[in-house]
Amino acid sequence: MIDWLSALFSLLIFPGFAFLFLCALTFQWIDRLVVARLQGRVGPPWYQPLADFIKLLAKEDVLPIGAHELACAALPMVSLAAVLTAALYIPVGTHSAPSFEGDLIVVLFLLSIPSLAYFLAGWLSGSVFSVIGGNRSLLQYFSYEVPFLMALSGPAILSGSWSIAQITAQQSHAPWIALVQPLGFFLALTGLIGKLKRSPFDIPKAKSEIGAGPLTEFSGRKLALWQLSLHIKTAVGIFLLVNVFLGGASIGLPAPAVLVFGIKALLVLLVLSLVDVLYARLRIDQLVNLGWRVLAPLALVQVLVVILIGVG
Amino acid sequence: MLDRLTRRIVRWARRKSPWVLHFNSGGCNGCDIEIVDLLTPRYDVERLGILKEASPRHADVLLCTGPVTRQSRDRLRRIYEQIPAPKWVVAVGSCSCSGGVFHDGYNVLGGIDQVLPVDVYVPGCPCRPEAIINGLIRLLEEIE
Amino acid sequence: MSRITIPIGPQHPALKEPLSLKLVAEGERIVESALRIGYAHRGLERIFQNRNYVQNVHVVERVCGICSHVHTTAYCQGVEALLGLEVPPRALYLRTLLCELERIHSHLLWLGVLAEHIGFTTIFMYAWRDREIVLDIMEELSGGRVAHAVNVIGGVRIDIDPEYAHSILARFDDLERQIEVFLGVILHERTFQVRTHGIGRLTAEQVRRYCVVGPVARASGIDVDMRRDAPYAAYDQLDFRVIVAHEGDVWARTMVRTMESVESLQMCRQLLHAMPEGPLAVRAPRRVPPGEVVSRCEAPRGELVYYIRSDGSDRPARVKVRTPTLPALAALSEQLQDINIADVPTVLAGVDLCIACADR
Amino acid sequence: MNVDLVLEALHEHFPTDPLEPRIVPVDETIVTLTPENVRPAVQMLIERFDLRHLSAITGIDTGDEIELLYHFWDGQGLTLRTSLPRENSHTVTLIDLIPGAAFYEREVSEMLHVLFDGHPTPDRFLLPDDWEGEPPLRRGVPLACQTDNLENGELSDQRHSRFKGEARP
Repeated sequence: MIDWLSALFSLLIFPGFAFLFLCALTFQWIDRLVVARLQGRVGPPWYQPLADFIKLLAKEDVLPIGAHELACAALPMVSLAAVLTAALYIPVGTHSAPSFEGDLIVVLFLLSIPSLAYFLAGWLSGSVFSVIGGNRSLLQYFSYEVPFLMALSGPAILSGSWSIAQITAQQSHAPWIALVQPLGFFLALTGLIGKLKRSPFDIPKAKSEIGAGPLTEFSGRKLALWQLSLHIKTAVGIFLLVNVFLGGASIGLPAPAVLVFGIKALLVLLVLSLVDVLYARLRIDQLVNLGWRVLAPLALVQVLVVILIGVG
Repeated sequence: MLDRLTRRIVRWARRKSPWVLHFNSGGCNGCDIEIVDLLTPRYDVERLGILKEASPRHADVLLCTGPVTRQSRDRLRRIYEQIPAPKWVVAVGSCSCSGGVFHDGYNVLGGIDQVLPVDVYVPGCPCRPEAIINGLIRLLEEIE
Repeated sequence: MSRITIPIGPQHPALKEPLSLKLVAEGERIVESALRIGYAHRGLERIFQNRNYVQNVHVVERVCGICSHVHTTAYCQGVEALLGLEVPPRALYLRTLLCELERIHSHLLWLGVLAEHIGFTTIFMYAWRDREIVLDIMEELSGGRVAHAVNVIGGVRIDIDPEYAHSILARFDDLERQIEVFLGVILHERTFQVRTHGIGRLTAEQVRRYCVVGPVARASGIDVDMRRDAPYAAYDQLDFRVIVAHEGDVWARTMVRTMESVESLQMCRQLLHAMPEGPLAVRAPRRVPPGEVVSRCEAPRGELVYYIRSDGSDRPARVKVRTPTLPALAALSEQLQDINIADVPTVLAGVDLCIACADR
Repeated sequence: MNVDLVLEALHEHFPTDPLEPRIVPVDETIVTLTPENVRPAVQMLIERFDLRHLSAITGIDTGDEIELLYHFWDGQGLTLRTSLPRENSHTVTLIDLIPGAAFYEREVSEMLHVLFDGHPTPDRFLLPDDWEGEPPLRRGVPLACQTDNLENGELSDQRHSRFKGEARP
């Protein structure tokens, strides 16, 4: 009875939906605030993401005639569900997630479902801009996914197991993997920026070229769900990187785990915001070139180095 | 009781995050640069939650500038219909309020209210960014 | 490859003003482009015939919101030539000062818009924040941020006292430092270079064929500038460099425009130092003797032509305005040939279109 | 460009035309030509003086005839003036010599109903697609905006807002 209740509690409240919803909103607020302050602006108030979400829920839900009703309604929910299930396996602070051998692969797979749903939303919502946005998100998908997977397989090989909890445990006494494999950490960060479609790689939703890209025709509740799934994906992505590369909640000396984990997460978010401010948006063919000519070989080198030196 | 609470929350949310779409229906671009000025550091409307959106589907408030020329009349009408309810229209500048200095042009229909129901008129040729912000705040206070 | 027609419609985030551009793209490359303007056509040339000369100054200022002062300069200059008025030197100096301030404001505005289109919002924010310095100066001088109402037929309406001139000079220094920062970004920042080099290239031959004017022509190697070739107002007493680049792409235009704003700053300094004393305006009679005049000025976007014909009454018989954006629009189809969809906003921004000018 | 040389060349090539060059303020010379000599004159100017910068084409309806003014510029201004009859006035296009003239010719043809023979795309340029009234810059055209084709035509005379008091959606 108790474990049934605590399971429900951990599913719905602590590392579950409520906590992630809160994390998503705060991360979005911090990101917008940092970008605004670096650009000399004041930035939105703390409740802004919440107000945006509620307003979108209360708006009329319109779709053009050409759009596929059923699919356009299902896609946001699919991507939100995928992201939430991915969050189950990521330990947050002291909470030890239900881990099994190979849950890193499951998490990576679940995190890539929203990108495909994003592409399908573009194709099915009927406007020219969204079709182009959909094409671009698919083109972009392959150029950052391969380096991201390889970068994350580095730590797995080093610590000899494919479960996130093991990888984090390995790092509590050994130096953080980010220090051991700095290249792997850099590639993972770049891959995360591509996965979250943030500034240098926000090509599918390039505001000045194709409006809002695949989400041009979405409004009201569907748009709210899409944006929520994107922000939760940001939170989950950052937690994943903190666990795999920065050693989760451990910092050597005895410190409150949640605080340490939170600070690491905020640092990674700060890096993402800085990259957002500093770089202009790349063109899709430049990104694909960058992905295949630079990132993928680097990731290959990193994995080889890990295999030869790390395990050997 | 619950219904009253949700309505108050929704009203609070609509007041705190009005997303704006800008359409120039044929004026000199004096008011347009003042609208884009709102996003820049000195006036910075993001602190009021106002974002400039790219697609009519995401917008709440339609900021119109310029008198309605005959060619942009249908386009203005279509944009207004594409915006999901609840939606509001703000006429920015004397041209969009009443046709302004071009009122007797052979290609000009007059103000935006010839084509759309307008909620707030912001006079001025070109109107100052502070006047636009004041107009938007007046609109937000009156939102249900 | 499947062909998609992409409507860059009258309402599009990349366009501040209504312009309809139908692009036919194969995959990501543009194959064909069809342009339709006229959404901002208010029939100004007919409105001019409906008002007398003095009322027209107010309307001429509203042809375009960004380069309003240069329009009134060209118009007032033409009418003064018809009347044979001798505008006092101090008025010419003040008129030129406003022209150059407006050029800096227009180029900084353009730099921000281009940066926003290639996704570099930081430079957009910085460029428009520093542009406020110039807007403050213009507002303190003339009372209006955008439409200044400085020119009247026969002179100017504003005046400068010496200690106010000092405060302007002080503000110019930190404006110049900021423009140096932007020059640094344009020269060294990798992603900015990658998005602007080799985009929307116009060869010198194409420029001459389509009679393109202004910074777009100067960036393709054509050394033409109305301020030096046909000096008006007080430009003959100023020494300044005309910046010419040779690559002819969006990056070269960025360089030309930013260096031009630095040059304009120097000119403003010279104007403020050598400001002569004297009256501000000369009384102009209401009726203009019959005659015609072709008055040319250098607007921030290029050569601006005003043709005014008077028939002796107090209303002009015909006022023809030819703005610099019109030939740039003609050359647009050449630039949009065989480029990437993602580069269309960059090319549109690179040419610095002012649709309100083109449509009149 | 030396204006006197140009005038002599014009005089040689077109002895019959009443050139009467007039110096007009702000450094402009206006030369009058008959309509059929405009194109050869432009051709000659391009070949001999490389004068290819056409600033503008102005169309004026002076009540008894339509005047076309081709403004050129190279250091100094030169304007070629021709006058056409008011009814079915047409002249030859200059697009193949100066492609930049396309937009100017389309505008004059739309505003004054002057037909430019040989113009590849003589369609709507500035006026709206549903404009079927008189060309606006012709004399005697009523100025107020003809909005007869709007759903309820009473708009054009009184300027009022049809939406006063209508309940907002």
